[in-house]
Amino acid sequence: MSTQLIQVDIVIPTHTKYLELIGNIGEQLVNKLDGYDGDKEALAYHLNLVLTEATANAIKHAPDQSQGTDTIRISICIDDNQLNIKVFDHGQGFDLEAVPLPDFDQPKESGMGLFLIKKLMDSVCYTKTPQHNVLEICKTL
Amino acid sequence: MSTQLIQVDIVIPTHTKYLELIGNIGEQLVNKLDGYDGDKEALAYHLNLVLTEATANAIKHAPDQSQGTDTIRISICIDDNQLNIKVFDHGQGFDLEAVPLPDFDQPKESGMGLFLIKKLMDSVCYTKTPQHNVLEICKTL
Amino acid sequence: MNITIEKRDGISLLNIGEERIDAHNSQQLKEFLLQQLEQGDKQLVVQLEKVRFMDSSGLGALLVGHKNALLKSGDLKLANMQPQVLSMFELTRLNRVFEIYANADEALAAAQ
Amino acid sequence: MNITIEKRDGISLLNIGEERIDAHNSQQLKEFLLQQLEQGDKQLVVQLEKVRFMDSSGLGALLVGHKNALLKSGDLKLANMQPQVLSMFELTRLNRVFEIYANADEALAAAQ
Ligand SMILES: Nc1ncnc2c1ncn2[C@@H]1O[C@H](COP(=O)(O)OP(=O)(O)O)[C@@H](O)[C@H]1O
Ligand SMILES: Nc1ncnc2c1ncn2[C@@H]1O[C@H](COP(=O)(O)OP(=O)(O)O)[C@@H](O)[C@H]1O
Repeated sequence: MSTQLIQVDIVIPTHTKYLELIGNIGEQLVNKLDGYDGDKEALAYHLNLVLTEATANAIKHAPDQSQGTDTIRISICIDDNQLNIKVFDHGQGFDLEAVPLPDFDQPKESGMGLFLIKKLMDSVCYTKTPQHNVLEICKTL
Repeated sequence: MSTQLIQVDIVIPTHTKYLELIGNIGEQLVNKLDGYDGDKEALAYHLNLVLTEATANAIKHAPDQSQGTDTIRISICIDDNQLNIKVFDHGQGFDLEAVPLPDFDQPKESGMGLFLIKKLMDSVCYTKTPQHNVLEICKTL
Repeated sequence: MNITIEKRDGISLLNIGEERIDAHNSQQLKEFLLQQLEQGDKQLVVQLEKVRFMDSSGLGALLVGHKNALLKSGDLKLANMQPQVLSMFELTRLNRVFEIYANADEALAAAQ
Repeated sequence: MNITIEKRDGISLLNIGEERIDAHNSQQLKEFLLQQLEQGDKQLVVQLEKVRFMDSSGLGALLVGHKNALLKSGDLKLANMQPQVLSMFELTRLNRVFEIYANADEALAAAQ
């Protein structure tokens, strides 16, 4: 059997109204994964969530709150046993290692996004280059 | 107001099960077009249809019926007033100008796809290069 | 392909239970129609209420069914079409080929 | 944001009519809850049956409402949650913060 490679690359303006589009595309990709043995509905939700959280962060931290002029690129790649997501932003970037866990005893309004991404996926890393920053997320299917 | 550029690039194996994914993405893109004055539901259907027809042709005419090993790339670009679709195939190609209109008095099972694409969009052209063939479809919004 | 059949007054009412007919499943639709006609069900009413999307291969499948029904001195009518799907029949002028009814009752009344 | 309110026994039953709560509309949800509490509606039951998807900002909006209700000696309970949405509360352990009920009746009974 050949590998079923699906790749989706999306460029959107930095506006939250596109989160639904991005999340839905992730969900529909999962629905086409005939080979997946696990809970497909859960995986669809998780991919929707991870894409939504990562893209929302990229939009929130876009340079000078330039809603509409800057763009975010989201790249999703699925083959038979690997899910790879890259979210490119042009903001000032941040140190992923320095982001603390949420305080579960005194929960706060924000700060749960990256925790959920890490919890639901296998690996997350953030890289800064002169051109852009990339949040890269992987999961073995 | 800045231009709202949305770009989606999809690579799929040459299999018809992905037509729904491609068509749905087109439909959802249209749902995010806040600036569009026309009948959004009709445009969503038309983009779904055009993507489905063009992608189905690319799959049908993929080299040596290699379902699953070859890939099709679909590229959709929308800005405030222009919709641009490119469908790349690696088949033997064809002469778009030589494709006849359907015979409306003696309709046949096939041969209506390109007619519908031309009817619903503003321009269609097909280009062969050594790397790939491209069906390019444009519509002013 | 999800299709249910109900018989009324010697006419078969087919209900297509798919939201989408495209090149991925249109061959199944065609084969289903041909098999039905082959079995002697020559009066068909195809109800399309659930079908939200149909591409040219779906139109083609219905057309083959229609032609085959005529060859067998039968008939294939359409009913309960969604407006956007109907517009595909209009663009391809297949609305002049098929008898299209608002609902199954009207299609049945016309068949008597 | 589509939210309807029904009052029963001095308790406000809010019904969220959105399929999706994410960073695009969670601020509206938060402001709606805060406004409701501000107006003196201190006992809230938020029904989430329609909500198929909620991200961390949606959880955050409900949490702010909950905290604010407690500050005002009120309460914010949740009801009718979809399983996948509930799993977000479990992952973030917010199921230990909120009272979560199968339906509005059980939430109301618990509030008496
Ligand atoms: N793309 C990004 N650019 C800059 N900072 C980011 C980015 N993504 C996350 N962060 C930083 O990480 C922190 C934690 O992010 P997250 O867990 O998603 O929670 P929230 O966005 O709700 O604060 C953010 O507050 C922000 O400081
Ligand atoms: N991507 C393609 N590669 C090669 N030939 C094509 C391609 N797309 C269309 N054609 C040719 O154009 C004809 C008309 O296409 P179309 O109108 O879509 O109808 P159908 O696919 O039902 O025959 C096809 O029969 C085929 O010969």
